[in-house]
Amino acid sequence: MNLHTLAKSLGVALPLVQMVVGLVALAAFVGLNAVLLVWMERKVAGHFQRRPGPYEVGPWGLLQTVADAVKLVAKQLFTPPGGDRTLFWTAPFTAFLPVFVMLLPLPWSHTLTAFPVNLGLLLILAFAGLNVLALCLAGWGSNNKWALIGAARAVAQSVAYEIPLLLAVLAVVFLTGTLDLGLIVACQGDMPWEWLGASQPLAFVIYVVCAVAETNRAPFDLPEAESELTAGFHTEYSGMGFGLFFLAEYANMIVVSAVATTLFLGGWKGPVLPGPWWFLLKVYALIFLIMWFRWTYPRTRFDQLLNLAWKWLIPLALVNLLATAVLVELA
Amino acid sequence: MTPLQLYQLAALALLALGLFGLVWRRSLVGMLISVELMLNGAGLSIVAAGQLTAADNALAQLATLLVMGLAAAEATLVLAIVLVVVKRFGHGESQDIFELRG
Amino acid sequence: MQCLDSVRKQAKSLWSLVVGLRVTGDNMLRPQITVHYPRRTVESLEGYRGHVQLVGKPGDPAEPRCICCMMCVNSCPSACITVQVKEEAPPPPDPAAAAAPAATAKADAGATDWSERAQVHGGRLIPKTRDGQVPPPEPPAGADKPAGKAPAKAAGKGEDKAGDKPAKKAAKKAPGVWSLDFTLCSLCGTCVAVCPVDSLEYSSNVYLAGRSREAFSGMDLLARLRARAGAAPTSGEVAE
Amino acid sequence: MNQTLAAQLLFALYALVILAGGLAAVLARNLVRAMVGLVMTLFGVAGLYLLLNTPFMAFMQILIYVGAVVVLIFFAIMLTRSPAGGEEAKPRAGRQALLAGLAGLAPAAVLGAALLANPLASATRPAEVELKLLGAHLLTSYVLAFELISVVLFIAMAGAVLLGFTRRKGQ
Repeated sequence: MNLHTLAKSLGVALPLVQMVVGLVALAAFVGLNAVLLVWMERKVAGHFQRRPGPYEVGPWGLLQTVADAVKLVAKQLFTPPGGDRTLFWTAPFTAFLPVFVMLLPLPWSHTLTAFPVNLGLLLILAFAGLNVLALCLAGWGSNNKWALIGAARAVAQSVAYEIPLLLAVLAVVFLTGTLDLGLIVACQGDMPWEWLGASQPLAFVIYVVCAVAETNRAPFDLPEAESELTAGFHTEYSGMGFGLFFLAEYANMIVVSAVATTLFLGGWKGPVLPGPWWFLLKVYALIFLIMWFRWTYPRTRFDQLLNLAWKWLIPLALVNLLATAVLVELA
Repeated sequence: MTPLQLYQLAALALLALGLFGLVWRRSLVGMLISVELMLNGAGLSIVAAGQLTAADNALAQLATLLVMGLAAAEATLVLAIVLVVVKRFGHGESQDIFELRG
Repeated sequence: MQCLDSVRKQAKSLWSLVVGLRVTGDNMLRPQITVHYPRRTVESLEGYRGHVQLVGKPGDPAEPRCICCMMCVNSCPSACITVQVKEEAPPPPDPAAAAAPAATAKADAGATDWSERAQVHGGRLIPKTRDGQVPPPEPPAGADKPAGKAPAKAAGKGEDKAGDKPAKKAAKKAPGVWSLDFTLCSLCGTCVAVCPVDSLEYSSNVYLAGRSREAFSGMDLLARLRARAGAAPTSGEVAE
Repeated sequence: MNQTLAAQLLFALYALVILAGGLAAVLARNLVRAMVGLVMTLFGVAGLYLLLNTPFMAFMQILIYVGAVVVLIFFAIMLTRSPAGGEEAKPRAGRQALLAGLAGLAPAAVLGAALLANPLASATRPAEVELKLLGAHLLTSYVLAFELISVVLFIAMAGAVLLGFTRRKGQ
């Protein structure tokens, strides 16, 4: 059925129908993707350590994550005594729900976008900030010192890394002159040397580093450093409370990788294959890179983490931005 | 009631809540939160006026952007002041901080 | 110049990140080194240090090489080895000499004099070599002194020293009881190291399991040796 | 569904969110809860911005306020070490409530009366301003304000660093 006729028969505006359909599709995608990514992470981890990873449950261990999900759902939901019950249970949803909003404006192909917004990039950046809030609430509501330290770290880290991230993204916006993700892709060509990553390599590197930090992935996973803080901000969460944080982490990985793909790697553009496949391929390649980082680099110390952001990434991003501005002005 | 009046009433509610909170709150951070409420009311009022009347839309949005910038600057400074006060007094509650009295 | 140096240093450290990625990437592409355990097991457990077990004589695998010198008993830091000389062994000149150290060995094992033990240690560890340890009629020269000393102290009797040498010449002492308290054993390997006749080795039994504590508090190593000698050598042996 | 009706319903929803959040922000005994109330209010206002057809303002609102200001407030709450309990939790005198209510309501009453007495003609369908136009304005006619705000931000940051800086021992 055509969306136009559906909208007409329901008597509502087309964008609304589009958005609802998009949201449902994205919800399905996020769920499926989390299962797939957790499996992929384990497999990747296994292969980096020269062991097979999960292989018992289902073909190639594919059902391992499903089994884990069932286990998580079946677990008792426990609220730590002395904690702030309301905030404690608000936090996982605050972490999880914005992800849908962030997935809405992503262009999967030439025509396939859940909700095309002309300020799509800004929308994603704005809602990305909510993740910190969720970590703060989780840490605070848990009434647990490790959780609170994790939350404090998350705040300091995300404040520090949001700046170079925005500056790196800004350089791309300077080049393309738009915040519409679809138009940004349209500015790039099919071949790798026509992508913005080729003309903005420094911005790309800075973006990737900041994205790893913003999604709290190793080697920047200090808010949940298990060797120091038990599990950081989600120490006290059981069952699906933890599950939602988990889902949010993997969905966030998708979002940052998809944004990087859109901004720097030519989005859905590529030879031979149709658009969505290229997009997915690039996104998963980036996610694989992030996992590769995780199994290569040891966790940084906190002062090193902040020094990296304030002393290296921000100045570099500023210089890059300035150079881009000059180039745009000259061209 | 026109839409403009509705928006302005919402903004007014924010202003009233902010003023109330500024008097009611005893800790510096609570006061900061109240001030943010008031600034939000101001922003909303300006944007509503710009969008719903014949006034320049762009000007209104720019003014609100500047208000947001000011709010960020103000929050930074208040954070620093709270830090200093806590260092000196051991807590951030306005009731016991007498030293500024003339 | 200093500025340039620091830039070079940073570039070098950045390059090390790439090297790290390459190392892990290489490892990812290499074949896996783990074994799908329940379906396959590793071929060789040579490096595995299981509980201590006795080594049979070359001719008679059911009989241990052990000469009851008590060095393992005395050097064990956890005092978890109990060795008693077999009663029916060809009698030494003075039957009491053989019986006495055997009787007291167990009681004494828990309360060994520390200074004495240090001597035994020091005297034994140096000359010990892995090869050329076929039990000769006479123990190696280095083993002579402590071998004589340790039982002497353990027995607390002077005549043992006299009875020791003829016992070795005339009839080798064989253990009647050789039990190991595995609940105390720390697997330090000192007993394996000090044994002058290489009668002790690590077992490669990775499936050691039992239902009660008692199964391990007095493991009868002689019985295990006989069981191994009787049965074909298997690795799937379970504690009694 | 009629678009005006939808807009009215959304307005009512956002106004409710704003009021509930604002009340929580002002009255909550626990400062972290007050902060959550503030976040609710900020989202309500962002929703109103969307209704006013200014999505840029809505996203900036979330980006700046929720992403930066609220995080700073959380920092401040953590640093004062009195988020729960402390003076905020003590009961207040009735006189204080009266005065605070007066402080809040008096200006609201005056302004509200003035507002209701003078209904201005208002457009029903606000136009969206193109982002490029905003940028052009910022760099041409309003460049002074733009530069001033950046200077203010810079000075605020420098001042904050200066205030928060503690000399290490032996330096």
